[in-house]
Amino acid sequence: MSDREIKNVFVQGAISAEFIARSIVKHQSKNQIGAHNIFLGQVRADVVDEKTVKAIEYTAYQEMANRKFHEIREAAFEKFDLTCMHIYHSLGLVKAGEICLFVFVSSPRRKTIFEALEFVVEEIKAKVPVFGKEIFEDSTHQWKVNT
Amino acid sequence: MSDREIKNVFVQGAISAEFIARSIVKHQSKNQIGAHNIFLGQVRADVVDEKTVKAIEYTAYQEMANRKFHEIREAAFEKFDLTCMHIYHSLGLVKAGEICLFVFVSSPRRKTIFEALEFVVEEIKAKVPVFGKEIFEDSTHQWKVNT
Amino acid sequence: MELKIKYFGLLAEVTGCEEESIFFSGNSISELLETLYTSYSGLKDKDFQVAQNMELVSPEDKITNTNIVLLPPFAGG
Amino acid sequence: MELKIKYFGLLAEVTGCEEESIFFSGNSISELLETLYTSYSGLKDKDFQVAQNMELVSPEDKITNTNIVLLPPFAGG
Repeated sequence: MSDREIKNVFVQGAISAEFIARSIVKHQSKNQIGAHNIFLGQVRADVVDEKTVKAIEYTAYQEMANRKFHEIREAAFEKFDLTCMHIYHSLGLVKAGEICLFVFVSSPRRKTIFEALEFVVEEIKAKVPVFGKEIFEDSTHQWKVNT
Repeated sequence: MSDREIKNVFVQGAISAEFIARSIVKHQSKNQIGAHNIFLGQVRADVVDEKTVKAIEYTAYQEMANRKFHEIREAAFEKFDLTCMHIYHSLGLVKAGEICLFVFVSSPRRKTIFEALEFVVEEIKAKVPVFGKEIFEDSTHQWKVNT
Repeated sequence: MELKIKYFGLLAEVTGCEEESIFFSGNSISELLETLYTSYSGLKDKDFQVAQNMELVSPEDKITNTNIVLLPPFAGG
Repeated sequence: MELKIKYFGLLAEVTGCEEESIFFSGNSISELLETLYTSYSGLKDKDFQVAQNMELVSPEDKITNTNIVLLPPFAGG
């Protein structure tokens, strides 16, 4: 584990395309980067028993979640030749079609980033205590479970 | 091979972050999408014999290239469960730090998109007749070769 | 000793609270769970994990912190 | 027959032109390459591929189109 400090990964509400664009622009001064790989998780309007999901309300055990995000970051830098990595996750209400997870990895060369991004996303899904309440159009709900 | 028409993948000059953001926004009405994966190729300021690359000038055998991009698209839709896919490649001058390739795949579920994106990017690198003249700060050049 | 128990998501619906203090005289996580099942029988058939010191723990682990957190299945991303 | 030959990238630098028409009486790609090597000896030690009908072809393939394209190594992305 390095000395890098634990950052807050959470943002309130959906992650906007403008936010993503600004992140991309910030990396254009890093001239040694040759390849970026971006994962975006988007809330699906799933249909369950004829009811459609209209939003997910995210909560988290934030202190542990940020620590887990940090451990995943450190493990990824250890395993893969990355120039940088950024992770953002929503808290609160995110509507169907909106983005709730943004993972951004960059490297001088492309080969490493595909594997790195998949590693990071799978680790997030498995290890980070984030909870999702799927809210249907009639205001009933069910709890999302990652598969 | 399906009936989908052959599109023009090429754009003049660098691909902007705003263009990428607009592509993301367009997919927010597709409520069955749960995961996006984006690859961005960025021009590296490589140093060769103490000279730094300041830009790449891209040319292509455009007719064949668009046909190859189309075949790669069709093969990816055949192999993977994708909702949509978009490919854009620059022609002409792209400066170091700017983006020259944008590949965007989307699917209801995440598992398939990592493999799909890597497949598409590797196929592009191997099969599409695009040529890159790496221009150094002193205006000399060398020809880029994919590895 | 007095423990502070936190419940997230579905589990807070089952217990009707997000956080509570309880007096507990046992040693292990499994003993604590038996105590909680007595108060909230609805917890028994729920799928959840227990965290202590921001790490997941097993039923046989000893209690080493006065803050214990019950976590329903993860749903990030 | 008259063939139109296109040269891309580095190859256009070697030949000094991007496109030319030549009269050619052979049948195969390899025979055409021998002819081109006579005009442009610098082509011989270059790494390139040949396309016909927008597909890559081998030296032993027959010429079936009056447009033949010489492609240097790909550098997309």
